[in-house]
Amino acid sequence: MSTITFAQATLDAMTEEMARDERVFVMGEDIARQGGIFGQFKGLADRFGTGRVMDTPISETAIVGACIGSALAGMRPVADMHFADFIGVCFDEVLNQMAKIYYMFGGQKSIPMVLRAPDGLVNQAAAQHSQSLEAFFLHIPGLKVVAPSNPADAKGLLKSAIRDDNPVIYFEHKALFSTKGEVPDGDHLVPIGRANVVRKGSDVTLVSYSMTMNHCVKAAEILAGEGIDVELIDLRTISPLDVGTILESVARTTRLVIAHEAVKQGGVGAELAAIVAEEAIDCLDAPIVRVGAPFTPVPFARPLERAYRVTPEKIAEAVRSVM
Amino acid sequence: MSTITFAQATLDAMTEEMARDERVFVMGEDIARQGGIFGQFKGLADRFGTGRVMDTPISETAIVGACIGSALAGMRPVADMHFADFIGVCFDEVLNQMAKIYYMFGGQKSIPMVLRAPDGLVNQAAAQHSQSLEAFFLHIPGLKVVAPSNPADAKGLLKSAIRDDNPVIYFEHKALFSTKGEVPDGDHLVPIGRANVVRKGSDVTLVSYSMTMNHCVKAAEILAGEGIDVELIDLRTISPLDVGTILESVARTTRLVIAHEAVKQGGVGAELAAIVAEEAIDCLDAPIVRVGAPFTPVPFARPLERAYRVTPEKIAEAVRSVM
Amino acid sequence: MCAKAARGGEGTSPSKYGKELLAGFYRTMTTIRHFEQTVEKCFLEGEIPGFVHLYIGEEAVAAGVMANLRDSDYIQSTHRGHGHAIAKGADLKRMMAEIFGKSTGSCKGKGGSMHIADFGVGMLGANGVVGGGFTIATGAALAHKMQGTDGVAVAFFGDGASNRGTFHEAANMAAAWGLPVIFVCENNKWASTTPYRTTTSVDHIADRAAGYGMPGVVVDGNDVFAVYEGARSLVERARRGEGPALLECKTYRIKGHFVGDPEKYRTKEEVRKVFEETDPIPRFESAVVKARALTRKELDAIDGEAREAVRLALEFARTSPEPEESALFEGLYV
Amino acid sequence: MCAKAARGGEGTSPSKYGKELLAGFYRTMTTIRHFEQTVEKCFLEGEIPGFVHLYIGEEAVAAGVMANLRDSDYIQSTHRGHGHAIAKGADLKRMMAEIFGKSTGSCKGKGGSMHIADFGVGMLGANGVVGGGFTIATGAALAHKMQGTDGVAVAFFGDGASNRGTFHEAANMAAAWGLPVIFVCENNKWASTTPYRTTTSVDHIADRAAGYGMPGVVVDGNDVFAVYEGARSLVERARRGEGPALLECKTYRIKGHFVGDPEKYRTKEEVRKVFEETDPIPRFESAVVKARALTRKELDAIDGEAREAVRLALEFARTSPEPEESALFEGLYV
Ligand SMILES: Cc1ncc(C[n+]2csc(CCOP(=O)(O)OP(=O)(O)O)c2C)c(N)n1
Ligand SMILES: Cc1ncc(C[n+]2csc(CCOP(=O)(O)OP(=O)(O)O)c2C)c(N)n1
Ligand SMILES: [Mg+2]
Ligand SMILES: [Mg+2]
Repeated sequence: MSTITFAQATLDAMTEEMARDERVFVMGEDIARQGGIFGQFKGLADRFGTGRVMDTPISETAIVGACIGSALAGMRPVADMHFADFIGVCFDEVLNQMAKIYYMFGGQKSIPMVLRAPDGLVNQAAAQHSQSLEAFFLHIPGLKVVAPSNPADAKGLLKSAIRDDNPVIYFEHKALFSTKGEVPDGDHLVPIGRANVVRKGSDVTLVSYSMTMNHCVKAAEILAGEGIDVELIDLRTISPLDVGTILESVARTTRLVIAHEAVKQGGVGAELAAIVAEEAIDCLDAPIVRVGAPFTPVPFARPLERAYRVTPEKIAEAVRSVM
Repeated sequence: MSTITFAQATLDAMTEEMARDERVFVMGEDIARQGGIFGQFKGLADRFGTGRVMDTPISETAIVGACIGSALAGMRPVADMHFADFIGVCFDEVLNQMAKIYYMFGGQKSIPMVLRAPDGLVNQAAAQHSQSLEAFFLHIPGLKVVAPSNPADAKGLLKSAIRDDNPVIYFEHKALFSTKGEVPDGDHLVPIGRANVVRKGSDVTLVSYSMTMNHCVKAAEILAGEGIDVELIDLRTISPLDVGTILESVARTTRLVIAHEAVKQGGVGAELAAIVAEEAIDCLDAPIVRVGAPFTPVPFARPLERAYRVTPEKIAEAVRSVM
Repeated sequence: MCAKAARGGEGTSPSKYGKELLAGFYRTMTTIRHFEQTVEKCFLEGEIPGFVHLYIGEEAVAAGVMANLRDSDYIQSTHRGHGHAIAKGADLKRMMAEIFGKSTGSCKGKGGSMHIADFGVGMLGANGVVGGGFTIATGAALAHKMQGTDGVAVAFFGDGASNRGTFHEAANMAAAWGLPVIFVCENNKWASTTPYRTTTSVDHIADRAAGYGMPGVVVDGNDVFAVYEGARSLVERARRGEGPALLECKTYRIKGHFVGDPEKYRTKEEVRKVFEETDPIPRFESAVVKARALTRKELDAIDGEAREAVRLALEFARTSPEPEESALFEGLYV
Repeated sequence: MCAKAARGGEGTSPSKYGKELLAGFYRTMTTIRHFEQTVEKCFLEGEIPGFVHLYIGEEAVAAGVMANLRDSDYIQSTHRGHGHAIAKGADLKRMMAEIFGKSTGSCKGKGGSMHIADFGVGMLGANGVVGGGFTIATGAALAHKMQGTDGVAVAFFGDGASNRGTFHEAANMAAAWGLPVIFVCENNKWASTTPYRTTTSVDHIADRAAGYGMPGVVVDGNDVFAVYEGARSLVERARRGEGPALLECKTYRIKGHFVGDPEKYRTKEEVRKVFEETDPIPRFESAVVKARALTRKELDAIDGEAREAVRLALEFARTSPEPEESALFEGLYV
């Protein structure tokens, strides 16, 4: 075990996987010379050279398309999106090429590719630099989608994503990069598709992922003080969903709250709520409550962004509402 | 009243609105010379000239971007996406510009623009020409999203969309274009944001929209023969959702089934189910069941596409499962 | 490099080529022609579903370009992909079966005409998204470079596709990084119902190459020799590590945009005239016969074989089973 | 049109211009400089949140281009938008308040620096998406054409943005349709941490204009006269209905990419040297003084006014209230 930052954990994952498999490489804007906007690629080019750590033009369609093409030709590319907000620029490449090639061409070749997408609120970055867009990709067959909440999962999921033969979108919350945590030494892998019960509890199931997990941990502490025993599940993988773990928990707690930073309407919480309402409604003793961002773009000004945020208090309040 | 095709209904809407307001114009691929792939623009260029009905380059980002720019400069553009599948090409323009400009710039100018997107399964067109992608846009604040199921609504919603000062995405199912129905004469408007109770019923609420409504009507007939009295709601607008109409219905029927052609996971049905599980779970006497496409790209071969489809039988079966 | 697009390969005499190459040109072109005529017929008779775009009249482009490529080179095709696949050596039977939606198809019936592909011979797929292939081919070229081979990749694209932003991003990236990719434009004068020049701001798409610092060459796309020579120098250049290039092949879309297109935007007369004057197959035939490079008899033999191969492919497709419904759920993830 | 990018406007003497124009150049440049220095200071002291990109050292571009525009002309800006907004006549107070996130800001505090905008004077917004503005400006130009005015639109963009596909789609559409839009490239040698030439395949972005059949002109972007003259001919041309053009202004990004950038990718020395040699403001000052077109005193008076205007803007911003939380839910739909 060592205590490192989330950024360092992803860097260790990259370093280990690039050392292990020379087909692995990475491209993106400002990752070689600068080492990534959040330091998440620091020193990687020094170690592996700019032939495997490439600064690209500002050409997101070419970045994703070229990664796809290189994968078809035997490579295992990692692409950095700079900010997840720009994934719309190459959305066709993700939706119609990356996600579909394996199935549509009858399994001739899969796309072992990772798209890293730093997302979420940080620093009052406003409408075009603060979004959490993972829900789109839950709706696209052929993709896997992960969103770690801590350094250990960051490393383990990134390594698993790089080794996965399918395309994986790896959402990494910008506010997490500088957070620290214990990470197992050595070849630490976290399986894609497996949620993590972070806190056992008997009164209510609280499901979240990414940065919002930290708010949920705080909410659970607040609630524990009020005598509410929260079972807290870190989804970790958004697609495919670990339905089993959630249903098992809800069956015991009979209550479900889901929290995420993304806009509530049409978010990942909708799918989770719908699954439970379809598969386990008889277990439920309360409405399924979702906590998510309001239905507006992310505003800039301090009080507006504050009001926009999903906080431990809002989550705790939602949990209280179902007790 | 006159009986016309869905394509003709949209054409009438365009013609009336372009005659009424000279700021309205339309651009897209193959709409002037050809009149649209589905005949939905037939003769429009003859009537209004190629200055207002423009054949564009194959440049979806320029189409949407130029419409946005013209809207900022006082026009009321309509853009044709050719196939909804290509909306990924200009996804950034939709997500980060069209949807956000009004809010992000503090209300200085809204974008009165309509993006027409022919979607859905027709003709074994396979993975990149058959998709129903409306769920993405439910998750984007600032957009309105409509999806008519019949010629009357097609006309009324398109006219309302053109007159709306906000950006509207207008999904029109490719298989609907040739279908016929009665359309009120004159200035027929259908309000955006209002669902339509197509069939009153007492046993179960069945919600759908677009082409799948037709399958639901058939399913309701089959079920009526079995003594199951379906209340059938045509959503018509996907964002903002008409939550009131659905909750009111579910409160009476105590059962909810949702059907759409799009992939089930992360589809519009998820949001509807989640809303009801949050707001009206106490009313429910059964699980909320969703019928949607399986989690795969759309396959080409006949038996595969057939198996992929949401059919009246599958819908009826889902309804039976909650009785 | 910044000068106007060069013109290449015109007026080459067939006699300078070996028989094998010439026979190859002819076999490719005539196979494509028979294949496409068969597909058209079967589509019109209702045997083939979906959208089908024919390559008839443009055979010289695929034949001329692909004669420069190896199995280990990659191509990215378009929605009009049958000709590219055949020229790259894809299996005819599995192609036809795919177009028929049969389980024996190269994509197991999941793709159809618009997604015809045969990765085994480096044919990385037709693409239903116009302009979807530029960046993918660029990535395949990048892989060649990273792997230290002298392989190349070719991105085929239409005049209409030239206006997609992906062209620009791929061209710049390829040029900035010196990648071995050739962008081959099939300027067939039409993008669906829209005449080339009404939506494209320049006469020659090859004129855009200079803006990336890469060579841009225009050839007569209905002259297989011109295409071959034009592609040859650019492919060799790319193999030597000298970077990407653009080859514009001037041709004409003889058939409707897709099978079933009512074609109201042009006259039958216009099309008939162009076809009579420029059909690449009789042009090739008379050139080689005149130069005594191949005899009529030799040509007929090749044509007969091509016809027979297509017949067998059709039989294979017709007699192959459709996929089981359960296949719908197979092959989404590895 | 297909020749190499032309060079324009060099070596113009200040004395040929009227005092008003010269004073205008100076006022714009010095206002931008004071504004940006104030923003930098306030950001570093923690008064301004978010991402802020400064225009320092590039003032001559905005001043030179905008001197050719009317209120009814449109501009689309970039993430580095303060200078464009000021030059287009945006209200300084409401700008500064916006950057501070105050309710009195031009976007009511919802946008911030990266979304600075003042539609009332035709400034259609900074854009957090690099390359997001090309097509929007093209659309504004289309509107001018449809409305029968002789108005124009200008799309500002960086060297890095030149590689976005949106550039290509907008340039082709504008050229094919003959739209009155000028694409103004601010080639400041850096895209964030990446030097221009490592990711862009040509020396001059203006060389790409020929590929669209539009003029491409390169000027010294730190010489306001050169920019003014270069823009003038292209704007006039566009007003006459002769279509789009590309103007490349060679300049240099003096400050870090954003305020707070550690700038590890270049030396302070390099930057200092360029700034000393090319700073557009002293260059302008000595040129006009030498030509006796404006006196030191006149310049100082203008500079003093600019400084005062910025001071008032700062005071306005500081004393303005933050928005109420309830404003979060206002203004999503009309
Ligand atoms: C991104 C995208 N936009 C539009 C279409 C619809 N479409 C299919 S083929 C075509 C015309 C293509 O013209 P061109 O590139 O010249 O190729 P050609 O058909 O002439 O071979 C269009 C508009 C598409 N498939 N993809
Ligand atoms: C589509 C997109 N990709 C990446 C970014 C991140 N980004 C912001 S500014 C910038 C560099 C822009 O360089 P340039 O266009 O030369 O403008 P400059 O900053 O030099 O004025 C980058 C990469 C972005 N905002 N949008
Ligand atoms: Mg064409
Ligand atoms: Mg720059």
